[in-house]
Amino acid sequence: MNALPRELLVVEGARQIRDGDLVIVGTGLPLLAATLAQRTHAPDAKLVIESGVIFPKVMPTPVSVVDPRLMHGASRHGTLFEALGGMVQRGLVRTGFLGGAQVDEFGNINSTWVAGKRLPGSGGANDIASHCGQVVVLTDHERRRFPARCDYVTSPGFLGGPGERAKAGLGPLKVKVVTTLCVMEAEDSALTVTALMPGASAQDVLDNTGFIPKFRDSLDTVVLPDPEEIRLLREEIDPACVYFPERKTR
Amino acid sequence: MNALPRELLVVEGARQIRDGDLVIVGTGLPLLAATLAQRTHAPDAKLVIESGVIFPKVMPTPVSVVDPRLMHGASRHGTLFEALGGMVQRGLVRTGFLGGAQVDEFGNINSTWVAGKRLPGSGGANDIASHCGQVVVLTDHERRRFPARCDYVTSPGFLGGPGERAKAGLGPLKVKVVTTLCVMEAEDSALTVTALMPGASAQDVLDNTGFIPKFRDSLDTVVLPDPEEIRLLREEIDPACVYFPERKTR
Amino acid sequence: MHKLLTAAEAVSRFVRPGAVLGMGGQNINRCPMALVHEVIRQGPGELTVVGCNLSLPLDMLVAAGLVARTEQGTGNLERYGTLFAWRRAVERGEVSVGDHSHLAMATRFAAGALGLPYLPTRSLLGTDLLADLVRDGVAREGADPFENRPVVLLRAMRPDVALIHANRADLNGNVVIEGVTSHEVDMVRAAHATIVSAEEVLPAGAFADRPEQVTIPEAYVSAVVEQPYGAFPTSVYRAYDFAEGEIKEYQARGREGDERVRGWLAANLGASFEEYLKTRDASGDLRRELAEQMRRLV
Amino acid sequence: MHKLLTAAEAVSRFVRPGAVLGMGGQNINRCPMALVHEVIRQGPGELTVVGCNLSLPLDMLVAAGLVARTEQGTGNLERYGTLFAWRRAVERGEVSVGDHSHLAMATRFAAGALGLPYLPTRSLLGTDLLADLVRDGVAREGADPFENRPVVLLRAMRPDVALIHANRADLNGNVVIEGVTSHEVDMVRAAHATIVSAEEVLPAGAFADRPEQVTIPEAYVSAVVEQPYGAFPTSVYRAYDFAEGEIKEYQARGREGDERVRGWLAANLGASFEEYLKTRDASGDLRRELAEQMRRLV
Repeated sequence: MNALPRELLVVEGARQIRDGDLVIVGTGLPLLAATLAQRTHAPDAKLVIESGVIFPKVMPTPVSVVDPRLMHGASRHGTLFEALGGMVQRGLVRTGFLGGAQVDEFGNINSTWVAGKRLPGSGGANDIASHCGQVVVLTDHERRRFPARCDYVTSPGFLGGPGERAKAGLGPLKVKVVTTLCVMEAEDSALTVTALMPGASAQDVLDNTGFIPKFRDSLDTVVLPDPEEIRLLREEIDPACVYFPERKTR
Repeated sequence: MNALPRELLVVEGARQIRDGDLVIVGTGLPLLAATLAQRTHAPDAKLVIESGVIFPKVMPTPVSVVDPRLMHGASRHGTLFEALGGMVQRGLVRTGFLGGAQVDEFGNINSTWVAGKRLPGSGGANDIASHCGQVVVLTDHERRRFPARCDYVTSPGFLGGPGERAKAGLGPLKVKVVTTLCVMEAEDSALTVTALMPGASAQDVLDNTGFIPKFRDSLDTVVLPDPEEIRLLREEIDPACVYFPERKTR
Repeated sequence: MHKLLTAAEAVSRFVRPGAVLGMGGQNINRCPMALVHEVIRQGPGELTVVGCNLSLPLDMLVAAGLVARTEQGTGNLERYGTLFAWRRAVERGEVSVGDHSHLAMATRFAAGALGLPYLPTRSLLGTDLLADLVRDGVAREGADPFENRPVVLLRAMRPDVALIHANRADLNGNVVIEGVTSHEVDMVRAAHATIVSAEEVLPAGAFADRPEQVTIPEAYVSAVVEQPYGAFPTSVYRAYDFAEGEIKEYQARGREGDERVRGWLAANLGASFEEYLKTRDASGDLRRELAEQMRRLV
Repeated sequence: MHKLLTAAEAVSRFVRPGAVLGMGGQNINRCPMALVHEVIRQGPGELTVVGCNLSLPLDMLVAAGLVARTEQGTGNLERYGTLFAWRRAVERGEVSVGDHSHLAMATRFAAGALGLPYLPTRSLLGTDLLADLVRDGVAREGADPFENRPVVLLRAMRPDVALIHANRADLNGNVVIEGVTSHEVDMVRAAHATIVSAEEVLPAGAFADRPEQVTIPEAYVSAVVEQPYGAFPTSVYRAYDFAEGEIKEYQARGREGDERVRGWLAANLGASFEEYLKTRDASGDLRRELAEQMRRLV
């Protein structure tokens, strides 16, 4: 049972969650990752959803942060101010998953404007990047997604470089970007490639990145999913292939 | 059916409420006044209670702002922050009733310290005096209650004199003090006697006041309650004489 | 005081040209579609639309040519794509945009709800979002006076009129919402006026035996409109799921261009929301199916 | 994660000498008496007790010699008089006091609940309350940066541990409170730890079919203690009325002096709250009567 590239993203995303963590996710692959973590190594990880859903028991497969499938069996249905103010800004949520059209060398994220093209905007992303201890990005690895500097900084990574985040008044952060080619990490620094996806090379990464990333001396290879992870993902977490249209057509 | 002096206080207090007003009250005579107003000329007046009770249908006879008799039939049971922040500071509540150990010449109120003696403290009083358009005080008329200046200003009237309230950043206010001897009013000014209680003289007021109040040129006499007001008060609003022990022993 | 009006009466009384319109709902949930349709029918222009996640209602209002500015956290339909009419109008410079984080918008509504001129947040620091909001006069950089750490001060947001859709309301305007309430409670408390449409309007005092469960008390509500399925094609928790096919169809028109959206509005809105529902779902089968779907989810 | 502990376990784990103790309840309603009795039994001293209206719990803790400071809106029992032990200790200078308005205290808790270093208010302006809070380093005078009008900036209050009593909790710590909640929700959200005692503890997930009705989600709760009549002699809305005779008797001891209060505590507290309830109401008739009285009021 071979994992699809994007399935591997989800599984590697799930591995960023520790048991007992509070995690804020939207929908899409991050939600699949968080749900997978809960069903495997992190049964006590809890989800917070920006719309005000605290600790839901997710039913397959939500397409929105207000999808009834994401409100099911929650600890509380509250408000956005409670979730993003009372939990995220309050410092209770360790890990946040973010998307974005661009992620730059210093882990800043753009979801507002790219080259005069209007994007949806921040939503809770800026809040998550401002207050969580760890931000995880799951993304296809395409050159246009990894410019040296974002056209517009919606969500703060390390801004202009080391020290700038603290200077702006923001707390410490770890950034982990999991792509279809590699894993990149940063902590008050530029993104550094720390692992490659199975079958991907450092040259693949260089060819598809808009800046020249550092590579850690000893590169790991991302561990392939075990069959149970794939089964959970395909049969229980996204059985209708809502986020895996490529699975449908195989 | 002669009204007791303190019954007259309640009836005159009720007259300060216009139909449709939002009114914030605690317990005691002000609550009786507000309930009486609702049962007579102001059926659409609504009560807000600082503990978080919005628009209750009061049952006889609450002794506390969290008494179940004061939570009955409400529009909402919420929080103190909602009542004092979301309604009073928000500017939705026109009239507030306050008590206090001292009321001074400029309508400031002390409920914190008198001559080294510790009192209960502000509670919502400072908030009410800061944000309502009208403050009504119902009180026995005793010299010690009316000093020239409060020992401690808990709740702002006009502070040191005309203009000081606006200078401090507070909005305009009308103060009306209804006592067992008279009615005193102020609006960015010192308290001025505008009416006398039936049977009371200007000299009575002067003898029992710690400052020399101005008197309006044409003094009114407070109108006696009609029998229905007294009946409502005695039979329906405080039938057990909770706030009128003097009625029990007559 | 009974506050029951028709949507036409309520919108005509409270939504003026040039108004700041606080938009309830989020994404595919509980958008006040019946009220928004009525705004489009009556056509007050030059609106500023504010909310957290703005979705279908904003896109329709933009396509109808009624919007001058938006202040929001996001404009999109997540899985179902961006708001195409809004995006085009913004890219052409016809609609100006004030971009916030969701917490920043919620903070601005909370300031308005509490009668405060501003509230601080620790979001936005260091970003282009902050620079733009400072330029717009909506944000200031400041420092916590106790520890001297940077904070952002956000100006209160007080909509002229807020539109929301709820599960239930009583005639006095007490409102019960099920599921999450996003930014709506503080937005309503901050607004100068609020119109609530509800699946069901009950007698005055219907919730007085459980006042804790009242989401928004009558003190903040100006008008109540009864409209079953009033959020269709978006969902109402415990009442009905969202109608994916309807949303996809609207988005298909959105992709094709503003003219196609306007054509869709002209062909579907009709004279009332009931007429619209009949146009889209003559038999009522779709609505019954959405209600059934929701029952399986709660 | 199940959080059920005995009161003795919970207090010993979370209430340390010198702690800032956030006190739930208000006046004659829902005071966490069982938990406060346990604090008195274990005796961690030099406490700072904070809340809005502090009543019986504070007075007992002061009489027991455990309190160094209070920060509050009021200390009294309204109709039943002031807090006599507290008043005497304050007048003797043994307990220091930070006086706030109720909105000011609620604002400080809200700042803590939102992870903010401070929040503004427009209360307190011009008064001696403000002067004293500025002197204590808790308040600063400032100006709204947009309109340059005066505001007061209040430092966040984050109790080390909050104590509240609730109608119901589940084993995970989800809490349902009926009636008003005063300052309690934000106080709990601001606190580093919270102990909840409840009339009834239900299986984990007991409220998961109605998450809107959960007053405080488990994320903020450290320990759950089951204690029927755990607020006695204060009331719990829809469960039982307050016991006027008990409150009057305590206040009579209070008037007589600290020694008399300590005598009352020694004679009544016993080894557990159950023992106390048996001492005060051996037959259970009083409790049944209070429950019956409440049924007539709701």
